[in-house]
Amino acid sequence: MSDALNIIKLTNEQIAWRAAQDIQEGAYVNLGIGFPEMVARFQPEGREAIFHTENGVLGFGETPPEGEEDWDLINAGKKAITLKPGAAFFNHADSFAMVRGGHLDVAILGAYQVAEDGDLANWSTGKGGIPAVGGAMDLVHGAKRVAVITDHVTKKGEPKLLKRCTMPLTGVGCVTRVYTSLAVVDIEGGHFVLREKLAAISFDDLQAATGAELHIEGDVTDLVVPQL
Amino acid sequence: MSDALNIIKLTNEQIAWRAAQDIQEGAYVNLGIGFPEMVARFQPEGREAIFHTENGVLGFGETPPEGEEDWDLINAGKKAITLKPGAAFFNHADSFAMVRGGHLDVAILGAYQVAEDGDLANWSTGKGGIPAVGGAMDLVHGAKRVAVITDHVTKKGEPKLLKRCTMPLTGVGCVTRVYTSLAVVDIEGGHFVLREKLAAISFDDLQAATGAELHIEGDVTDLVVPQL
Amino acid sequence: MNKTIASLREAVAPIGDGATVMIGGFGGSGAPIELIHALIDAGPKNLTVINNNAGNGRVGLAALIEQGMVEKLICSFPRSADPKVFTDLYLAGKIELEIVPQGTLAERIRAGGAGIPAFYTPTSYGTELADGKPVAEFDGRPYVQERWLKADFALIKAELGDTLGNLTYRMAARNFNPLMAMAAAETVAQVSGIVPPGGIDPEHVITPGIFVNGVVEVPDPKQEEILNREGAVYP
Amino acid sequence: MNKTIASLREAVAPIGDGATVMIGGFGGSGAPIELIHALIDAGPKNLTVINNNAGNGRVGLAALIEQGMVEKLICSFPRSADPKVFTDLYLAGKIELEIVPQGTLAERIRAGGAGIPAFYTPTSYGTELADGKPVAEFDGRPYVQERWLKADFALIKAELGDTLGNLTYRMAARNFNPLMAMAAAETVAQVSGIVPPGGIDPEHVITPGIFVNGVVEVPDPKQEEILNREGAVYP
Repeated sequence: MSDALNIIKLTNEQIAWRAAQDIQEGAYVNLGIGFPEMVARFQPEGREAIFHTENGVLGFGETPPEGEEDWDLINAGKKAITLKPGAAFFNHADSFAMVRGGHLDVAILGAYQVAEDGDLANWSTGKGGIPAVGGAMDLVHGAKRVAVITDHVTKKGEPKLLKRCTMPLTGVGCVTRVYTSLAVVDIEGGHFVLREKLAAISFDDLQAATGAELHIEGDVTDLVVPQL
Repeated sequence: MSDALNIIKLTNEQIAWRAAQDIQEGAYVNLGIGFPEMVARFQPEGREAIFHTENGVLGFGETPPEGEEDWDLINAGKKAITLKPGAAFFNHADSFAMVRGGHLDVAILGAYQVAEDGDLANWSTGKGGIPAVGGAMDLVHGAKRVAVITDHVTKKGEPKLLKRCTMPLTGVGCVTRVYTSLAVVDIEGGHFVLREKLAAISFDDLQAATGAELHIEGDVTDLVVPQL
Repeated sequence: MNKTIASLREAVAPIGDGATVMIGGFGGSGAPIELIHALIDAGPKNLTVINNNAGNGRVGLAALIEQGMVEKLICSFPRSADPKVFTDLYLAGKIELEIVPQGTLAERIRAGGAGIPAFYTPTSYGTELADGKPVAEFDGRPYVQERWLKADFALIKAELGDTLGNLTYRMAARNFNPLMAMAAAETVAQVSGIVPPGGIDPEHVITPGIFVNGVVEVPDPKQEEILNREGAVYP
Repeated sequence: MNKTIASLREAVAPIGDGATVMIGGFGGSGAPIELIHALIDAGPKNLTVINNNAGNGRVGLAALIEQGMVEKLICSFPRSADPKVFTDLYLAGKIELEIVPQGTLAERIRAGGAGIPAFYTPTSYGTELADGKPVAEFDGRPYVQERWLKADFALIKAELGDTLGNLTYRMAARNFNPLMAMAAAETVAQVSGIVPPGGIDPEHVITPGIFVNGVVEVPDPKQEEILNREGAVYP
């Protein structure tokens, strides 16, 4: 099953592309460090979004060419960034006032696990090692819409969409949409509601790769993404 | 008694002068609106103090000449001010962070009543009319040292230094020194401690004009101020 | 993305009866007189207004109050050189008043903008303004619990704005304006000039555009203090 | 009044054993590398350090930790490209760690500077980081109570400073620095240049001098990121 999935699954770029399509004109967006940062690359032409980074920049742009980095101008992942016209700098308290105060339209985060009640686990596997939370716990309770991008299953093929998270929680009841390598799933009323799935996978196979019941309300459309 | 006091009492200018002598080099100072604003005029030569006003200015200077006011540059009493080199503007939350966070060295306020336990009443006579508190309640719990300047008695000759305030409180146990028209009185351990008095008034007469016991600890020196 | 609003009339049009409106300024400095006058022209009723003061003379906030449009005022200091409009209505029992210490008012507004539903402050402890509020002790000292303040709308005055809503202010006219911008569902700023993105140095932005929904240009704004010295009355 | 401190050595001299020290910066941006290295030279022990991270490589905060001077670290994210120094000590049980969500860390520091002993935040509700903390409901939603953070000293990095302690910052190097300046009993800023009063436009001051006790000039400060790429080790 896992091998079969690996053939049809979307790449991370394709998952990021799909998530980017839902970002509205004029939206203020925070992208979690790592994989979610990729979403910015797929912002649709002609739709302007303004990107926020926790460490005090609004309106940043692309990665600078190597050798042209200014290490006072970085994002939350500590990667060098550039500014777009109309950017602003501010301190960390003001930055999280934006987050916690509900001023961001969307936060897109990675996940270890997402539960059908909207709980998210993405900061600690709970297995020892060094705990490190960063801004994730603030983001999940701040943005107007919290979405997750993730492979649908773990590297071992186990479901990441579950009835309940087993790893330490990042936030309770906070996620409303999950973009996976196989599907787009909303969380509504304590349930996973399937919105889009790859044409190449049957509902039953998708359900088998999911740790909680997938509800259907209205149409399920094909999840279609370009080659990237 | 009241008439006799009126002959010897310090003027408001002289009370303000005396209070100004205790402001240390480099002190950050907030002066309450009205009478306390006068203290700034008597800052000793060569001793630099930096004045804070609640509405978001640090480092302001004298009143501008009439006709040269800029009404975007005012103090908490809504009077026009000027800037000294090294001034800064900030918003109201940052301004009261300075106040509440204990960053001011001294706040000098007016008073209706001061009690021997350090309670202050200076915002409402409690007799109806329009209540208006402004920043007084913040200042009394913020500055490292809260001093009061006041006539020693009311216009009717009644004591303003009392065992307990009878008017609505501004703050509890907050005042540590009172500069009056007759004396300088510290508040320590729930008592008024007399530090300085006019030579022209006897201890007994001063006590009679005071609504709570005046303690003596160590020397009582003459309260000497220049003609102003 | 362009947050420019073409007219003052359009800027205040969404404000309906019963709305809670934060109005920037400390006395006349930073008071968005032109937006307030446009609001008077629009005429919504039963407003709750949050401002540090209660107006002065017969323009701006005082005029808004005089028109009977304000049901409740939340402020720290409803006295001024000429507070007659407010005073008369208040003494006649025709306007509700909530007095908040100035620093607590500022912090409650910031808390509203920052997603902090409640906080503790030493301010007002032991006074009648703390009546009915929870008290707690931290490190042996008593503190009063205060709640956030939010609003449906904020009308503020800034100096420069860009089309993305980034703002600067002019001297002490900054005061409550940046805080109110954060705490309202919809914030409109009147600015002396609108510049394109990049027209304000990112280091000098005081209110980042994320807090601002619209900017309307008022190239030569009136100062309440000067209007009152001229004896102006609005409308 | 002149807050200039002549040398880095003098700037850190008051920091004794057991002190709580806030150190500005987010990763390498805004990290006061030269002040940290001066602190290493001074050598106080059993420090509690508050920073967003846990250092990177073998310079700056990582070097301070490597010298065994840090007993406890309060931070949000002790991972980095090369967190080996911290990781080894932590796994050996030789350094205490308090993990605080980043926004809560920033707000706790601001609260310390603003005289707010406690506040409520939605952040961490229902997670293990809220264990043992009071929870309260406001408007039907649960929040966690968090306490202020203060320090004996703050070591921060700014761009320009005047002799009264007014500061500006450079781009995203601002981050925690202005907050820490507020929350420490004694704040020292290393600045790229010291100017006389009036050398910074009052509109552009980010940290007003009231929050700053001393400024020390480091004309060409090192960047942690660049030092690490060069494989630098301190001392």
